[in-house]
Amino acid sequence: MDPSASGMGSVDPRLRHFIEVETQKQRFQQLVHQMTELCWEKCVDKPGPKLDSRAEACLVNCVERFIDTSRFIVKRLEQTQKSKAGFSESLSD
Amino acid sequence: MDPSASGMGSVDPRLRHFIEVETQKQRFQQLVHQMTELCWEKCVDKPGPKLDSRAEACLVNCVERFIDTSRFIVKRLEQTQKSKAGFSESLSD
Amino acid sequence: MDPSASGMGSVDPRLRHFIEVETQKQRFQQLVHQMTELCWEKCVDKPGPKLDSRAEACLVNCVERFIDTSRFIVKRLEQTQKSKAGFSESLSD
Amino acid sequence: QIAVANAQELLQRMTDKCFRKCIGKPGGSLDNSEQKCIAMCMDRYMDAWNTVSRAYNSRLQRERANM
Amino acid sequence: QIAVANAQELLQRMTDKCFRKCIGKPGGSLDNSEQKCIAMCMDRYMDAWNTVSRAYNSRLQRERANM
Amino acid sequence: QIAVANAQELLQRMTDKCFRKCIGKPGGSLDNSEQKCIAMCMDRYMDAWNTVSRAYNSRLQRERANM
Repeated sequence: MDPSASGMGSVDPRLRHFIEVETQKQRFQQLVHQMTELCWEKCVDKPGPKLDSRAEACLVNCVERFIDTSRFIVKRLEQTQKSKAGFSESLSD
Repeated sequence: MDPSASGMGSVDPRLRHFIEVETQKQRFQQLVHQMTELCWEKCVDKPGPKLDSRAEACLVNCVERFIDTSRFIVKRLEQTQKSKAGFSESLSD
Repeated sequence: MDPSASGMGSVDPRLRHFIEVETQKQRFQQLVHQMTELCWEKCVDKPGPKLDSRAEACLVNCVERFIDTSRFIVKRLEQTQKSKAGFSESLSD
Repeated sequence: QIAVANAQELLQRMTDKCFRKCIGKPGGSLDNSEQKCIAMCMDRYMDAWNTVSRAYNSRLQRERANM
Repeated sequence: QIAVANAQELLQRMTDKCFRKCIGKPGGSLDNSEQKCIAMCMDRYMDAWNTVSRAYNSRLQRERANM
Repeated sequence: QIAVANAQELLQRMTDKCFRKCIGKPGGSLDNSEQKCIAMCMDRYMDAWNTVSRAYNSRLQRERANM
């Protein structure tokens, strides 16, 4: 009985689709802001007259490795939660 | 005339209780995240193969001292606000 | 076709004014918190028995320069967006 | 509502800042010197908050006068 | 809803912390030693989260008992 | 609405980052060298934002293609 889902039940499907797409866009943007800040710290120490190719490559790698890390953590978390349920219980408590 | 309180007036008391409990849970969780980050920085410098007893004790002390600090600040703030009202006025301005 | 604006259309103008003023207050407060944290780090390294005049002057300058920086960035951003539209397109995408 | 949220935000940021500044390695109790440090830190933080508030306010008023 | 939001918050903070700790200069792939570091970091972070959770819970219960 | 919120978020983070980087001790005015530093800093920050945006987008598209 998810209250937000039941609340969405009477909503026009097109509006619903619009909201879902907007929510996804927002998540994408939020992550772009977060990664820009993090990778800026790692790759652009002293801002110069232009973004040199080394900083550019570092930024691209930084995004790729950050997503890798995120995927790796989620995957490993799912495996751990299958074997021992203690953590998930304390979380949903 | 608190708008949210008056808005709650017509709400089923059981739903109201449910919302209050959920809000409290959420505050608890938010503080757990905040303290984990802070105490992790103070107590777990280099993550090893397991959480050793020293780091564990440090984490527990860290939580206790953080709550102490929070209680101490709130208590002292209440005493200060009684003696001089200037701060509270500028806050509610 | 701004959904929040059209939603506001049927609202009592006095309530509308109240909401606008409250939103502005909230933005003001949020910026005060942000600048206090930032300028505290720049100007008050070791908290003493009172805020000395040097720290006080530093805080005032810090606020003025932060607003200057913010105005400078917004102004320059508007000029840049007029000349090349690439950035604004990728933003509103 | 906003005043309450505002006080809570101040409280939260101040607690975080003063805890980081005054509690080096958390021990078995909040000792006397730590309490003194927190008291001083919170007074200075609120001074700073008030100074920033006033400076921002006067800046906004100057800008409005120039429009 | 809250449990999901809570897990997401934990995930986000953990990813940020362990990425900062384990990835010095981001290279062309997540190499083996980086993966080991992340695995260890996330296990310790969850240990810390559990310890903090328990400590805070027991503190609240002690306080309630004293009221 | 989202585009506006997004631009504001970018603006806020950029202002914070470039202020910290370019203003050592805040003086009586924003002098010429500080203005140059801020201009350069904001250009590089937006470059970084665009690069990150593109890299993340292309990663998501590659992942979708592999599903």
